[in-house]
Amino acid sequence: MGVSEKTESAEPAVSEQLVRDHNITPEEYAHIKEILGREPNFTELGIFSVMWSEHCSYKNSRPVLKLFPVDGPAVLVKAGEENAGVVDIGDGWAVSFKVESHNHPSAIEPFQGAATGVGGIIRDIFTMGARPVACLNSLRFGGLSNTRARYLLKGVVGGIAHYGNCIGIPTVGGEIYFDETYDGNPLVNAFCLGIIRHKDIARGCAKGEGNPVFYVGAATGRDGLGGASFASRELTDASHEDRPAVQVGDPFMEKLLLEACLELLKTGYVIGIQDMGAAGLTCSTCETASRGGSGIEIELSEVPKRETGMTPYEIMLSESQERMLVIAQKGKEKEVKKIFEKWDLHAVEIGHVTSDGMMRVKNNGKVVVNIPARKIAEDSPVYVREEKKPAYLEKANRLEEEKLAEPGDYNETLVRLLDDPTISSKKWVYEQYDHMVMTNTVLRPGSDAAVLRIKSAGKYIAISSDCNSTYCYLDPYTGGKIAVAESARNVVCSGASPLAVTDCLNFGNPMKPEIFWQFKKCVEGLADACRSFDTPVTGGNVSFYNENSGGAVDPTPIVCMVGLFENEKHITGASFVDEGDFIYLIGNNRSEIGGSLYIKNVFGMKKGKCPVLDIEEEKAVHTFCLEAIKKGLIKSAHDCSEGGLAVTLSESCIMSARGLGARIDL
Amino acid sequence: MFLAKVYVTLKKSVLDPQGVTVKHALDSMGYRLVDDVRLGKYMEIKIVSVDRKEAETLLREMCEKLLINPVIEEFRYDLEQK
Amino acid sequence: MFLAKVYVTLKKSVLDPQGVTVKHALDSMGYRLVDDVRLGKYMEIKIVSVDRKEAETLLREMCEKLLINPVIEEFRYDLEQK
Amino acid sequence: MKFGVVVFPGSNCDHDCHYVLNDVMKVKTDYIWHKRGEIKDYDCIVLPGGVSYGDSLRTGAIARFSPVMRALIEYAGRGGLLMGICNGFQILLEAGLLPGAMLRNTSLSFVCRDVWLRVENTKGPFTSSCKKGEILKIPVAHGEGNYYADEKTIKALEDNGRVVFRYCDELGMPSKLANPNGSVNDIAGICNGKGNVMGMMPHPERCSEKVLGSVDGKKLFESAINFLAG
Repeated sequence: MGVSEKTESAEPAVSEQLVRDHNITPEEYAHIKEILGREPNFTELGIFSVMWSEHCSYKNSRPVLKLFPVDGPAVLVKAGEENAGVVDIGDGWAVSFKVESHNHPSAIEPFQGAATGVGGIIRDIFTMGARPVACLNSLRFGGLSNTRARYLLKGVVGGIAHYGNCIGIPTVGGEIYFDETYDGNPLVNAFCLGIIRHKDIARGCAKGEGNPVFYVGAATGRDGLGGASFASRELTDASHEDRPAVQVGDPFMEKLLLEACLELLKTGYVIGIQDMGAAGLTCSTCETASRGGSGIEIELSEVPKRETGMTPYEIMLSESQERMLVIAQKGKEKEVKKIFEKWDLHAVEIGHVTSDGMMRVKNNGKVVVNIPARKIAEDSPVYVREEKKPAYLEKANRLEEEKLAEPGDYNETLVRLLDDPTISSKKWVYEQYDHMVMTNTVLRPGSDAAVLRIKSAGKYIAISSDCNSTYCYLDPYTGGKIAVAESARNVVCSGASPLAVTDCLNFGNPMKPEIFWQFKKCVEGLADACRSFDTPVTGGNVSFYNENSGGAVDPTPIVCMVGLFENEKHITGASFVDEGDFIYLIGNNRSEIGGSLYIKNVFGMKKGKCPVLDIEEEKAVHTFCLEAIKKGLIKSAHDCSEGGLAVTLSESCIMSARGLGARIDL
Repeated sequence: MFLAKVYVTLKKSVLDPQGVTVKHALDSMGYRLVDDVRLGKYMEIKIVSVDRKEAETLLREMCEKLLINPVIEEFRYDLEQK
Repeated sequence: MFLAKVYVTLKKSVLDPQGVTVKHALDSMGYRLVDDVRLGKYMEIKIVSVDRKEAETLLREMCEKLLINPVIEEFRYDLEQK
Repeated sequence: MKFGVVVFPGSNCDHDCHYVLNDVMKVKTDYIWHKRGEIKDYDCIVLPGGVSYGDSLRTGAIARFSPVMRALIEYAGRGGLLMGICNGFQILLEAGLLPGAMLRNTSLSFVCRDVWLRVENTKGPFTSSCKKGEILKIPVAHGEGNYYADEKTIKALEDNGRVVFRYCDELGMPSKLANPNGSVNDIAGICNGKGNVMGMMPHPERCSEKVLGSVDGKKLFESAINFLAG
């Protein structure tokens, strides 16, 4: 059945220019015509453009992402299968977690950009049927001497606090780095973790012909139109004019949506559920149909709208927040509506599941979109990009250490390092986040890893988030390995054993061979380390085109690791406890200052060889540390990272309740 | 001395979640005749100047530079000589 | 249809921390001629009615019952027929 | 003995309060949905913290028009014990069950950290098991906890011993730094004339178990239980 040529509002004809404006290459356009067997109309072109953007299809990164280890005895839902991965933690309980980026919207409007980033990742978790219990965030900003960076920092922290505090999910940890490389292009990566019983895991699939398809949550408006394809374009000075309607988050609405969806899932009437993230209604309809191996038909006139005169193109691509697609059992429509009415939410039947495998969209009865669901969701083009070792590396790795004068006054140098915003205390930030709601926070922000109890399961977990982008700039492969090793070290220092990982890969423009080389090398490093530590990757996010007028940001693969405690008694803090305790350094302290914050602060250089990482030695350190903790020999443990040994010791002193000191014999 | 009254509202295309919640509240209290509610900011700024033109230029500059977020807000003002 | 514009300000006796902070910020940006800043809420409410008196009574009632907290706030309004 | 925890759209600490009462203090506790019109056979009711109605307009402004509030005002009139925590305190103020109002924190930002409170009055049901002048370490988490009332109201509160908690430093002394929001007279919690209705900004339910680092909050719940047991 073809598509009616005439639609009421005269939609623009699909011209070559229009195809280019939608970032679709001539080859991709030919592939579209082959799939449809005809020319696409304007709305279908918009749908292909957003579904085949890098943000949704990972067309440039998918071949490289295959390097990640994704299997493991504890993995219940693998990376790529659903909205978020799920990992077993024993006794029929599991955790679902993921980290995602919202960099480009935050560069335009920091408060709402960060807030909607938090809202989006929370939806990905409760769409799996899990009760969200913790959020973390990894942030990167330009140098604080630059007023724009200060404005972005204030807005992003404000947005995260607003959303998390209002929805009542504790923000229990994270990290913030400041470096000139991020001027104009901040990184805002939001992590969320939820708790679920194995039997309650929900799937995002549309199955069973005739089953009703419900649209639940906020009404649709012209928010962030084309947000997904927008994220796949660089942020240059021009983009300040190219401001699509900004997405605004409504945490109060999401709290109602969260409670209503979890209540609905308990009834067993739900066949499939998916949140409307980037690409909104488009992505949720074709992905659920594709996963279910079925078709889906929706009627746009039924979709609740906030603005008048919206065209099919706008409705299908709108990125209004706090909306979900729910596929329910036929005959249970009344029960579904009753639950959402209790929470004062829209729950409108907008269509039903079909068996012809098509994603069919009607507007007042007239078919406006007719696309094979599986083909658009899974047959996106895949590219193997050209890679080239960057020229900067050779010069950057050369550092004549002998030419660097020793510090005149070591104390002054240490104070200077402790004053670096990347190292100094982030209390003024996390005290704006409610990090105690849900009364599960055992180790509060500021320690190596956040430690939470899970009342219902009687278990304890640790979560850490790490990445040193300077190491990744100097040596992407080793930098990638170190990101995983450091995240694991933080989990181990808290007394938990590493379980699984999610990552957010923030890089520049993949079309530039040097950037793609950085990306591939980083992923190879991450993958090798994950294999060594037996921590599979359960999902995550790739964010390309993080560039500004100065070029690409340093490679920033954020690694969030989740660990599990055997016993509550193993929980270990990072601050010194009692006078007279002995201090041990576990592992080799090689004299390496390449890429260190020391030479950046004192000599203003981002140079030198990236520190060596011997994986076997690293694993030995972890095993030793965990065993010592389990034997009750360890009172506190803190990992050596930015700033080195001196800073690590200072932090353990500063954080101690009674202002303890330390005496060290080098 | 001039008294500037600045009225800041969200741009039409930007969702106003608080306005929506207040409208629902008024509905549930029985005020059915309310068609729409939009919440914004109101500022009163005293400017020490005798020249209206100077006060106005200053006001516009302060709004564009600090008081307004041009991405999601728009503003209008009254300027009264006191 | 009437458009009500409501201007809500804190009572004089109540310290306005926001206003003080904004004034300092403007000072630090070099706007020395700013003598005082007070921040409040601005609300636009569309009321479906043809009779000004009815619209006005409704507006006053909504303000006194929900929109304003008489302990700390005072308000004035304009009512325009659209 | 039966306790109730009221749930508004946007309440976040309802589960936390229910857990402490039901699972830690082992007292039978129900959730009370905000649309319920009448309240019978409850010995003590808690209005939990959270962000009811997304704090639209003013914190607690809209919640006060929920059907349950009419029943609560009548319940309080009969002398029923009613404790408002954080957003719950703001709702009691908006409903006129307690005098005064909340302004934004003078720092203009949300604050979540431990604070010290001095117990000023131990006659009421919620502090009867505490000692006068005792210092408790309890966390706060709010953006609008800067308590305000006109001089006449403040005088009435102070003269009639209706200030229940005051922010102080570790040693119990008043200090500007220790006051997290700029509240007049460092007021952190007040009660009504009869003492059966109390509102406080800090969260006792967040420090009623050793694993969370402090059990000072438990004393308030113990007081209420001992008071009711008579």
